[in-house]
Formats: sequence, C-alpha cells, structure tokens
Amino acid sequence: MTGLEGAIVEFFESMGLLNLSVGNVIMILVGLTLIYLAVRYEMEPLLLLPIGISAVLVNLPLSHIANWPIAPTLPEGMEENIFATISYLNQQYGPPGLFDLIYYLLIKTEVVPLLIFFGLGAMTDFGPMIADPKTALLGAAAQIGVFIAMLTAVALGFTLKEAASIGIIGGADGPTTIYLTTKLAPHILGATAVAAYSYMSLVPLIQPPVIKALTSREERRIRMEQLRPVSKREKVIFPIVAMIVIGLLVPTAAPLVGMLMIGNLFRESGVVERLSKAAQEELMNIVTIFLGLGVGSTMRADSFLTAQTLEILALGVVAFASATAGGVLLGKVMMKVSGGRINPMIGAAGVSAVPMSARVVQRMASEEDPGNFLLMHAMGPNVAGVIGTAVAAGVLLSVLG
Amino acid sequence: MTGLEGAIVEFFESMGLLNLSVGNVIMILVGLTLIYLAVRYEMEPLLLLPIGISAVLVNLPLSHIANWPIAPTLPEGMEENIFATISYLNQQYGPPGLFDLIYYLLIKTEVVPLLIFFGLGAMTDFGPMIADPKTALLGAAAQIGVFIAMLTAVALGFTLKEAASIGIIGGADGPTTIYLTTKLAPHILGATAVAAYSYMSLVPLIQPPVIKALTSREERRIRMEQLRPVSKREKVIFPIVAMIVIGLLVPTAAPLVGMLMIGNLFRESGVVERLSKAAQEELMNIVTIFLGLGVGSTMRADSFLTAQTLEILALGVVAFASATAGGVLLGKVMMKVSGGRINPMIGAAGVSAVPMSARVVQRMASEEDPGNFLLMHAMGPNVAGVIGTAVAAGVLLSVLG
Amino acid sequence: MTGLEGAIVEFFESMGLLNLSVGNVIMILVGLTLIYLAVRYEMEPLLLLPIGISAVLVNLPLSHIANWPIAPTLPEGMEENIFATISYLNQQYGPPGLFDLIYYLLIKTEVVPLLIFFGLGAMTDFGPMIADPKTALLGAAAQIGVFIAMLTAVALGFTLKEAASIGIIGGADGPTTIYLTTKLAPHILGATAVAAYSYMSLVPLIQPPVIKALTSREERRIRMEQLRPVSKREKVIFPIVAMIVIGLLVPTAAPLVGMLMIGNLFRESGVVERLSKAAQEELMNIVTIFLGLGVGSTMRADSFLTAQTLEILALGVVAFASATAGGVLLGKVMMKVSGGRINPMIGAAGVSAVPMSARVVQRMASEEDPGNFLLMHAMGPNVAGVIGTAVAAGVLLSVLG
Amino acid sequence: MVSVSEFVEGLNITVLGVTVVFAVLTILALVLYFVGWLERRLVEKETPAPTPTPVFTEAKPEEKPVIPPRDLAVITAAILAYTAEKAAQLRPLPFRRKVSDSWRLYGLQTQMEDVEDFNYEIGKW
Amino acid sequence: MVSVSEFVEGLNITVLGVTVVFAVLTILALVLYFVGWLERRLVEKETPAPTPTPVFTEAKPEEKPVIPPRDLAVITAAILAYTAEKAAQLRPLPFRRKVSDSWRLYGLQTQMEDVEDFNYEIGKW
Amino acid sequence: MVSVSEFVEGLNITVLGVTVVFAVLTILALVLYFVGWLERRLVEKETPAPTPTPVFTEAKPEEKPVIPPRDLAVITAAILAYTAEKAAQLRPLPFRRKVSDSWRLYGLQTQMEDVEDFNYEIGKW
Ligand code: NA
Ligand code: NA
Ligand code: NA
Repeated sequence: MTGLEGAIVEFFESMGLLNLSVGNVIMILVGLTLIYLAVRYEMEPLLLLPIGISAVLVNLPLSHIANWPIAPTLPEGMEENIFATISYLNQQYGPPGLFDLIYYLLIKTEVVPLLIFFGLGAMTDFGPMIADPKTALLGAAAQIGVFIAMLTAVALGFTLKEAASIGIIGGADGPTTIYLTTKLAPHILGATAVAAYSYMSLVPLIQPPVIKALTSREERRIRMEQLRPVSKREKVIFPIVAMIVIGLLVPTAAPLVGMLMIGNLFRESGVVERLSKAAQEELMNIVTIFLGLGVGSTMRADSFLTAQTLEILALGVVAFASATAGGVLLGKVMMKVSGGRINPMIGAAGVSAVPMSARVVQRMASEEDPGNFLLMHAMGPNVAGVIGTAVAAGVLLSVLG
Repeated sequence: MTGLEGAIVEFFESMGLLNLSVGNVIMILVGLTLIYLAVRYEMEPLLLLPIGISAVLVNLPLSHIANWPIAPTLPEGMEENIFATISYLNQQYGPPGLFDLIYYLLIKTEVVPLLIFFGLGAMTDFGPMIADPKTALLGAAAQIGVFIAMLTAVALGFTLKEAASIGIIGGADGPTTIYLTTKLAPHILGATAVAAYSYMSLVPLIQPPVIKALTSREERRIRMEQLRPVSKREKVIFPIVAMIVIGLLVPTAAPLVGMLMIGNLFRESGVVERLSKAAQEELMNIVTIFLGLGVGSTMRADSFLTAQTLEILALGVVAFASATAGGVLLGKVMMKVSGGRINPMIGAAGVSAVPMSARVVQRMASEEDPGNFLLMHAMGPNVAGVIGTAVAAGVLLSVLG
Repeated sequence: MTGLEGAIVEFFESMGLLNLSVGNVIMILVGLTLIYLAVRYEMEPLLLLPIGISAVLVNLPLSHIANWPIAPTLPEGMEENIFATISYLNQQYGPPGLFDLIYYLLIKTEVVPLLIFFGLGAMTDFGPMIADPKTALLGAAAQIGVFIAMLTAVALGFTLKEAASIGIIGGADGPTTIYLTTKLAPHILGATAVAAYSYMSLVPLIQPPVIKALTSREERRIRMEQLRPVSKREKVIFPIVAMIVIGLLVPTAAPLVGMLMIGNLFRESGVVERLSKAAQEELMNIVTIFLGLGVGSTMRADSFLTAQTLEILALGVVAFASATAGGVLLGKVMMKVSGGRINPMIGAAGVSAVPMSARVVQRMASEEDPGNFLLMHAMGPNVAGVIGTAVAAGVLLSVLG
Repeated sequence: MVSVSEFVEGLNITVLGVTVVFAVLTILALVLYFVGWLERRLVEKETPAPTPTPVFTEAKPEEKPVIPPRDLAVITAAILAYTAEKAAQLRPLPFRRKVSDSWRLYGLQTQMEDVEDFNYEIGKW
Repeated sequence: MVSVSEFVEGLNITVLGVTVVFAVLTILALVLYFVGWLERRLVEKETPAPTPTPVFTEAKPEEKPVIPPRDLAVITAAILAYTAEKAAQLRPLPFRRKVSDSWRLYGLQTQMEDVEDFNYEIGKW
Repeated sequence: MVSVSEFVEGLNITVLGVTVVFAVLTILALVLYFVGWLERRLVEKETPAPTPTPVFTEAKPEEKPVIPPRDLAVITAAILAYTAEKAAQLRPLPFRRKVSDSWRLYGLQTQMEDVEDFNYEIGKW
C-alpha cells in the first residue's frame, strides 16, 4: 500500500493550496475587488468583470490555464517574431494554456484591440463632430493630459516607453491603451488597462471638481445653438476622408484609425447592415470576452505587485484631471474667440470616455440651468477625443516603437 | 491526342472511387448511422450530426480536407510543442486541410472544450445545488463509475492512459471526455467522444433498470421538502468560491472548472448580459460546429476500425451503469442517515448528462406517485456531477498527464 | 532645441503623404470607385465595400496594417509550408499587421472560402434541382464559359495557372474563385476576386443581350409545367448523396462541395437549427468581414496596377457571356429533345450568380408573357451551377495544383 | 508570345474538364432520379398507414382556436394597423434611434445611469 | 496480457481519485453551507431597513395599468388567437418561407431589386 | 534617479505630439468644413428636382391604413396594456424563466422530449 501512500503524498505536494504565495493571495483579493466593483457598482462591468475573474484564476498556483510569462526574456532577434516566440515559449514553458493562447495570439498581435476599434466605429455616430468641426480641436486639447502624465511618469523614474503607456491612460480609451502598452511596455499591461477602465468609470467623480475650478457659473450657463442636420452623404464620406487624412499624416495611427473608420463606414453606408450588426454584436461580444480574459491573465503577482502599479494608478488620476483641464482651457479660449457662443465645459468631453464625459457636461449644465442642453455639443469633442488619442498613440509609436 | 488520353488516365487513377478501401466504406456507413440517429431519433443532434457527416467526408479518399494523421509519430521532444508539431506535419504531409486546422489548432490545444465549458457555465443554474449543498455528495458518488470503467478497461488490456480516457465516459460529460482524451490518448478520441455523446442520449434507456434494481417501490415514492430560495448574492458568490476552492485543491482541474465558473459568473452577475448571451449563443454555436467537425474528422478507418472501439463502446455502458449505481447507493445511505427524507433516486442524477438524468428521475417518481416532484432536487446532484467529473479528470491528469 | 527639430524633420520624413506613389493614388481611387459602386448602386456591397475600403487603407504608405507581400519569394521548399512561411515573413518583413494575419491565416489557408461555402450551403434550397434533376445538366453546360475564358487567357499570354484562375470567374462564384486563385495564382487574387464580384452584380446587364441573340421570341414564351413537390426526406438525403458522389469522382472538389453539403445538411435536417442559424448568420457575417478585408488587402499597386488586370477584367466579361451562351445552347438542345417543353432561357441561369441570373430569366419571361413563371425552373440550373463550378475548380486543381 | 504547347495543354484540360463536369452532374442527376423514385415508392407504401410525420402538417389546423372569423378579421386588422403604425413611427427616425442605441454601448459601458447615480451620490459635489 | 502492476496502479488511482472527488465536493458543500448561513445573517440584518434591491420586485406591480380584467382577458385571448393563427399559417409553409429568405442572401447579395432596377434602367435593353 | 536627458526627450516628444495632434485634427476639421460646404452646394443644385431618396421618407405616411383614430387608440392602448402586463409577468420571474431556458440547452441536447418519448417507447421498461 506504499504506492498509494506515495501517490497521496505526491498529490498533496502538487496541490495548489500548499504552493500559494502571499503575492497570489493579494492578487486574488485584487481580482475579487474588481469583481465587486463591477457587480456592485457596475463599473465598466464588460471589462472589469472578466479581468477580475481571470486575475483570480491565473493566481491559483499550478493551474495550467496560463503557463507562459507575460514579458519573457527571449534570445537575440526573436522579440519581433511572434511565431518564433510562441514556439520558443512552448519549448521552454510547456504547452500553452488557454489564456496563453488568448494573450499571445489575440492580444499581443493586436488583433483584439483593432477589432474592438472596428466595432466601436460601427457603434459611433460622428454626426455631432461633422456638424460642428471646430469641436474637433477640443478633442485635440484634451490629449495634453496624455503628455503631462507622461512627463510626470518620466520624472518619477519610469522609462520613456513605460511613461508613454501610462500617459495614454489619459486618453480614456481602453483599446488604444492596450494597443500602445502591448507594443511599448507589455509588462505593465495589467496595470494600465485596469487604470484606464477604472477611471473611465470614475469620470463622473474626477471631472466635475476640475471643471468647476476652471469655469465660472456664468460660463457654465452659456447656451449653444442647435447643431445643423448632417446628411447621409456627409456621414458616408466622413470615415473615408478621415482615414485618408490621418493615414497620410500619421501612418503609425493608421491601423487604429483605419479600423475605426472601416467600422463607421459599414455603419453609415446603410448597405451592409449584416456586417455592421456583426461588428457591433457577434464579433464585438466575442472579442470583448477575449480582451477581458487576456488582460486579466496578465495580472500576475510578479509583474503587478510592485510600487510601480500604485504609481501608475496615481498617474492615471493625474492624466484624467489634466486632460479635462486641457479641454476646458481650450474651451475658454474658443469661448472668448467666438464671443461667448461656446460653453467651455464641452471641452471636458474631449477626454472621450464616450459617452460618460459628455453626460457629465450635460448634467452640470442642467444643474445650473435646467433648460440648457449641451449633450449633442459635447458629443463633438467626445468622439474627436477618440481620434485624438489614436493620433497621439501613433506619434508615440513612431518616436518610441 | 495522347496528351489528352494521358490526362484522362491520370485523372481516373487519382479518382477517389478507385482508391476506396473497405475501411473507408465501413467508416462512411458508421457516419451515415450517426446521421440517421441524429436526424431520425434526435440523439444529441448538435454533435452527432456534425460528427457523422464529417466522418463521411474524411473517409472519401484523397479529399484533402484532412491530410494529417491524428496521432502522428513525432521526432524526439516535439510532442509537447504544438507549434513545432504543426510545422513538422506540414512539412511531412503537405498543407493542412480545413479539418486538420480545426483539429490541431482548436481541439488539440483544448480551446474548443474549454470554450464549451465556458458556454455551459453561462447556461447552467447552480441554484438547486446551492440550496441543498449535501446533494453535491451524490454528484461525487456517481464518479465511482468513472473509476470502475477505468479498472475494467485496464483489465481488458488497455493502457492506463487509454483506460482513464474510457472511464471518463462515465462522467457523461462530452467536453470533459474530449479534454482528457486529447491529452492522454488522442488516438481513441473518435471512439470516446462518440460513446460519450451517444450514451448521453441513451440515459433514459440505461438508467431506469439500474435504478429499479437498487430501490424499492417505497423508496421511489419518498417525497422531498421544497428547496429554499437562493438569493442573487449567493448565486454570484458561488462560481467565485467554487473556482477558488477547486482550483486550490486540484490545480489540474482548474482550466475546466475555471472556465465553467467564469461562464456562470457572467450569467449570474447580471451586469454583462451581452457577454453571457455571446457565451451561450454566438460563441457556443460556432464552437459547437468546430467541435463536431473536428471530432468527426478523427474517425479514420485506421484508428477507429479496431476491436478496441467495440470494447470502448461496451465499456461506456459499464461506465454509465456503474455511475448510476454509485449515485443511487449513496442516495440510499443518505436516505437512512436523514431518516427517510431523501429519495435515493436523485443519486442517479449525479451522472450529470444534464438535464436528461434528472428528467429520468422525475419521470420515474411521477410514475409511482404523480404528485411527487423531484426534478429540482435531482438538479442538485446533476450539476454537482459536472463538477465531480471535472475534478476526477483533474486527478487523472495530475497522475497520468 | 536641435533634438526637437531633428524629431520634427524625422517625423515629416516618415510621413505617409511624402511617401505616396502614383500607384498608391491610383489604387486609392480604385478603392473609392468600388466603395461608390457598392454604396450608390448596391453592387454586391457585402463584399465590394470591405474590399474597396481596405484597398484604400493598404495603399496609405507605411501604415503597418499590411506589412508582408502577397506573393513573396520564398526559400526552396517553403512554399507549401504555411507555418514556416509566416515565420519567415515575420523575420524578413517585421511583425504582421492585422491584414497580414487575415490574409495568411484565414484566406491563404482556405479557411474563409470554405466557411463561406458552409454558410452558403446552409442558405441554399436545392429543392428545385431535386425536383427536376435534368436541369443539373444546364448547370454543367454553363461551365463551358470557364474553359473558353481560360483558353482565351492562354492565348493572351497568361500562364495556365493564371488562365485557370481567370476562367473560373465565369463560374460566377466568389468563394470558388478565391479558393482556386489562392492555390494557383495568388498574385492576381485581387483582380479575379473583384472581377468575379463585380460581374455577379452586372449579370442583369451582361446576360439579356446574349440570351436574346440566341433565342427566338417563341422560345422565350415557352411555359413550363409546375415542379413536383420535394419531400423533407429527399432534401435530407440530397446533401449526403451529392457529397459522396462528387467526393468519390473528383476528390479535389471535395473540400468545397463537402462544406457546401455539410451546411445544407444542417439546414435541411431540421434538428440543428442553432448551428444552421450560426452558419448562416453569426459565422457567415464574421467570415464575410474577414473575406472582404483580406481580399481588399491584396490590392497593392505593384501587383494590381498592371495591363494584366485590365485584361482580366475584359476576360471576365468573355467568361460570363460564354457561360450564358453555353447554358442557353444546351437549353435549346433540351427543348428540341423534350419536344418544346423546356424553355431554353433557363439554361442561362446555369452560370449561378444565385439568384440573380434566375431572376433575369424570370424577368425576360414576364416581359414576353406576364403569365409565364420560370423562376423556380431557373433555380434548378442556378444551384446546379454552383456545384458545376466547384467540380470544374476541382478538375483544374487536380491537373494544375 | 503564346506557347503553342501551353495552348494545346489548355485544350486538353478543356476537353477533360467539360467531360468531367458533365459526367459528374449527369451521375448526380441519375442518382437524384433514383432517390425520387425510391421516395415515391416509400410514400406509396406508407399511404395506407398514417404518414410517418403527419403530426407537423395535420396537427396545426386542429389547434386553431374557434373564434368567429369576423372578430378575428377585425382584431387582425387592428393589430396589423398597429404594427404598421409602429413601424411607420420608427422608420422616419432612424438617426435618433441609432444614436441612443450606439451611445449606450460605446466605450463598452452599459447601464451608466446607475453608475453615475452611484457616483453622484457618494461624490456629493 | 494485462500487467498486474498496471491494475494495481489503477486501483491506487481509484482510491486517490474517489477520495479527492469526495473531499473536494464535501469541502465545497461545507463552504456553501457557510455562505448560506452568512446570507441568512445578512438578510436578517437588512430586513428592518428597506431591502437593497426592492425596486425590481416591488415597482412592477404598481406599473400595471388598471383596465377591466374582463376586457383584458378578451383582448389577450384575441391576441393569443391571432398569434396562434399566425403561427399556424406559417408552419405549413416552411418550404416557401425558407426559399425567399435564403435566395435573398445567397451569393452574398442583398437588396438586389434596387440593383436590378438600376441596371435595367441604365441598360434599356 | 531620473535621467535629465530622458526628461528632455520627453519634452521634445510632448511638443511634437501636441503639435501633431492639433495639426491633424485642425486639418480634419478644415476638410469637414469643405465637405459640408460641398454638400450644401450639391443640395442647392438638387432641390428644384425631386430629392434623391424621397421614397423612404414620403412613402411611409401614405401606407398608413385609414381606420378611425378612436378605434386605433383603443386597440393600441389594449395592446400596450397587454404587453405591459406580459412584461410585468415575466419580470418578477427571471429565475424560473432562465432555468427552463438553460436546462433545455444544457448538455447541448435539444428537444429531448422527443428523444425520451422514443426511448421510453422502444425501452418499454
Ligand atoms: Na480620448
Ligand atoms: Na458528470
Ligand atoms: Na457557377
């Protein structure tokens, strides 16, 4: 009966419980916190719930659902070759778990962020921006937050590549953050993705104090003229023109902006409803599942439980606040120039986080003056902010990538 | 005109009809039988129809839809490296057909069985088990059938790895059977998968005689108290707790149980209906198609047409019957201990085959006493049986894998 | 401040606008034309819109959405090995863009065309052909156009492999054209795919003059007897029988015909509605998106902007016209043999382009005699044409592949 | 420019291809005639006995509840009118409808009202 | 033929496996009992105060518009009759219905009427 | 700790980045103004002639069947009431409803009633 006893001893030794590290326990608690926030307060549940639960799963020791490291040390010249990399990882660390396949084949190859952008394009109505193109500038101004956060991160000792990935959190754009971080600093992907999605949920908390500090009551009460109607033809031409203009000026932003605009063309053309619906629903849902699971699987104790992660979370607030400030300040300039016909608050919507920040602006306007409807005006900077962040990511990629 | 004549002769020589072996013909007939059972008697049509038709297709000679062998002889050290394996197979056997890609990239990497478990989690209501946790033990007892069938298989001369894959048929859980067989004994995948799904359809034939033989009429007439209601909070906590508990105790079961519980959390959280729906429908349907086609493509004459296959089919009946007996016998023990407040028949539902075996129990109860409603009580062991089988598979993997 | 100036200069130098070639501009205009045709005239929008917009995107210089060449020069012996190929391309040309992954992993492996055929099978009702099997011959006669166009292409100096890919345009079957061209002459994939889908839209323009030239007014006025009803059993048996018959006779056509018939069996069996719906909708929509983007991404200036492309477009018209003629001429023979009970126009529907050419026949019949209903009779040759083209592709593959 | 041998090979392929296509579809047609003949024989055999799947085609009419046809016509017309009305109301406003739909999902954010309410409450700004 | 050592190892695995399966599910059951006990304690605490999510369960009945039950019954019956009728009308014709659906999509071509109209107009043949 | 050269490079990147973002969005805005101007010119040209897609917006109202508005109101109200009633009935029971849905599909087994009936019949136990 020693064979059996041996087997039992061996089984206990390979039991996850006895291999649980303090780091694992903390990460499991972090995952549970994300689940709690997602379920109880509905903070971006579509992403924080999958991220949270897969963070729990990958931190159960020896579970074989994620066997490969997130930022492995590779032989010379292999880093750029994803197919050589996965074959090497398989040789070194054994067969891939499901989450390794999701991370290396779908996230690291940028397939998932780009398909999310494709779906977002199919969901987005750029009408408010087409009706009032000058609001696009407010979407540009909000990107100042990206660079302020980046400089602060450099000042805190992060490398430029890490700092850029942290700064882009201020773009309030989940897929762009994941796209850039995967390319520049994959070891902090978990932290930047969680920061981006968490703060997007907290926009109604972060923005109002900043807006109030920078505007007077009179400014917040400014009413704006109704937007002109936009024809179907303009809506169809917009994604094509935007893709060409941005693609020619900032080629590194072309994949992101290109997929966004292809999705938008599918939506506005009106002749491919099957595909537009698929981009928004079937494909989007499946891709979102893989995005959440893949990002969550990067939240391992060794790369996540560092002082850096706390700094990244703090820098995220800096990024969001300074982005809001940038938008509002340009809003004030435009208010002056236009002779008071522009409400500076709509600049705050330039951080994107669509449509949360536009709704914040609307709510603050209603509080001062219940008859003031700014939502559609705030939507212009709001969608422009998505494009602006993609362009900013393109510049960072072209300089640092 | 000799060029033309030559071409014609060559064409005839490469014609499938003239290369048809007896094995091919038999396998085509097997495939047609599966199709007939699926269409005429609706036996698990969602899997047996795709399996049957692709078994027909891969046995048409030279058809290039499946060019690679299922259990190839690989160079030293390549077995564990899936990426090196497919590159090697491509070199040896030519470009992959569609079914090779499905089998090697989706089935062999366990992507498909795990995604099926994810979808099943999103479809499953664990409420009855949460309401009456002691029924979980009945789900454990039914796993005895797995081990009895395994021992019988060893006694018949199967290797331990094959025997374990055969035993798990008694778990009445298609994806778990495919998961374990792919890892331990891929050359008998066709036989075990077909056995698992066929007998799941035949549960209403296999179980009643066993249940009747082991219970008296009075025992079958026992009524049970209504289950307590289960709160939403408990339902949300359950998948998280189950994942952590099982993951820490049996890490090798973590991928299966983890994906099942992630799916269930998506379902019960109520905040990610888009994703829960996608897991149950879009993703599930697509994955089921690939599962059926991939499993069917393993039904080649050389690996399927052996005496072993008949033995496996016979052992499947042993597995299902002994699993039923295990459940019922523990049911009788629990009946005694509880002073007759538990109907021993609900133990039979522990084989899972959700919800077929629970319905068998309900039907047998109604026959003895039309006012006896056991369905919900039988659902507890039923869903516990899914977890139990995954745990049993985990143990087998950790010892033999 | 020289660092900044240097960065600016560098940024401008890597700007797409300054790297734009004349070829890029022309290709962008071609892409815009396809978009215009798709949106304004709804010419096959489900494919020409994605093809057009991705042709625009890949021709924005340095955009990193498609980094690898379409028809690369590979080291000896690597051509047949897709996995070695992508690893080599990654090494030579850098990490894959999204469109490279779509093209090399989904189009070049034939996954997408075969899944489209699967979905088409689930959408197709072969009832009219089952009701009147002799109409299948008209679907065969229309394939003469494939071979006439092939011979013309050879006469114009194309290689046999290119000529076969061009000829198959006359089959009026997008996925078959893509399937064959990918295998035989991938460098002209863009041209043949665009030709196939464009002319499928122009069938109502191309066919009527040919039909009118070959038939008299009396012939066009021939009415046909109503088709006999087809039982469910016959519809279920059909895909199985067709798969086996064609698979045994022309193994190289087995993948295409096999997937078509699996899809059709899912449809007609009536027991797997979930899967049939998934094949027609979820999976079909997603696959169609990738097909359009992947094909469009092959439209690069260097391979598309050649005199060959114009020749291919011209040959496409030859193919469609001669296919129509072939069908009508056999129709006239069958009219004679049957003693005037067959309207020769239904032969024109044999080019497939389902259901466009059948509708053309119906419309021409109604014009001569408003009470003449030929639609269902034309559907027989129409669906037979799909099978005929797949068989023709199989023959070309077996001789040239 | 054109190699004669290539053209001849093309001709050979053409002869082979046309023959095979016709042969295959002819065989398929013959098989289908045979299947149809089998089907008719089977049906003839089955007709004295109840047809194998009569439930689907016959059961339905019996399920039809008996209500006066005039009443049914009125109600049906009313419902159709209502549906048409509803469809007509929706059609002229695709823009608005799409907007609300899309914004709700954009940024992968659902049910943000509740989130905001929560945030506004705990923020008290 | 059968190696005795393999069978003994199989027995060992069986003992281990059955033990682990029972142990794991027993622990899970105990945890669930504990969660259930916690839940009851929490609910007891919460009951004096308004329940945390009463909106969903209580609000609904109040929304119910007050219309005479007899009228409601009549209309409901009529609508059900209409629906049943509609279902009955559709069921006997799956063939036709499927046809139109499938042809419309086949060849990936949607809304071909418009295309044809365009083509016929510009073609003028 | 912080390298000054890194910070200076960060500043350079910031200047470049902010400039590019503003430049790109300014150019985009100018293009959009131009497109809008073109659109207005095109519309002006087109207005005397019938608008290009009038079918969609104008055809609908004409389709509306003429029935007395009072009747329509009554029926509509009744249907809305019925729908509300139905929704109210479903909402309090999400648990049950989900259950039946899920069990039916679980184990990938559909329409198991028929299978069971078949099995019970041939089994005769
Ligand atoms: Na942004
Ligand atoms: Na089980
Ligand atoms: Na054809």
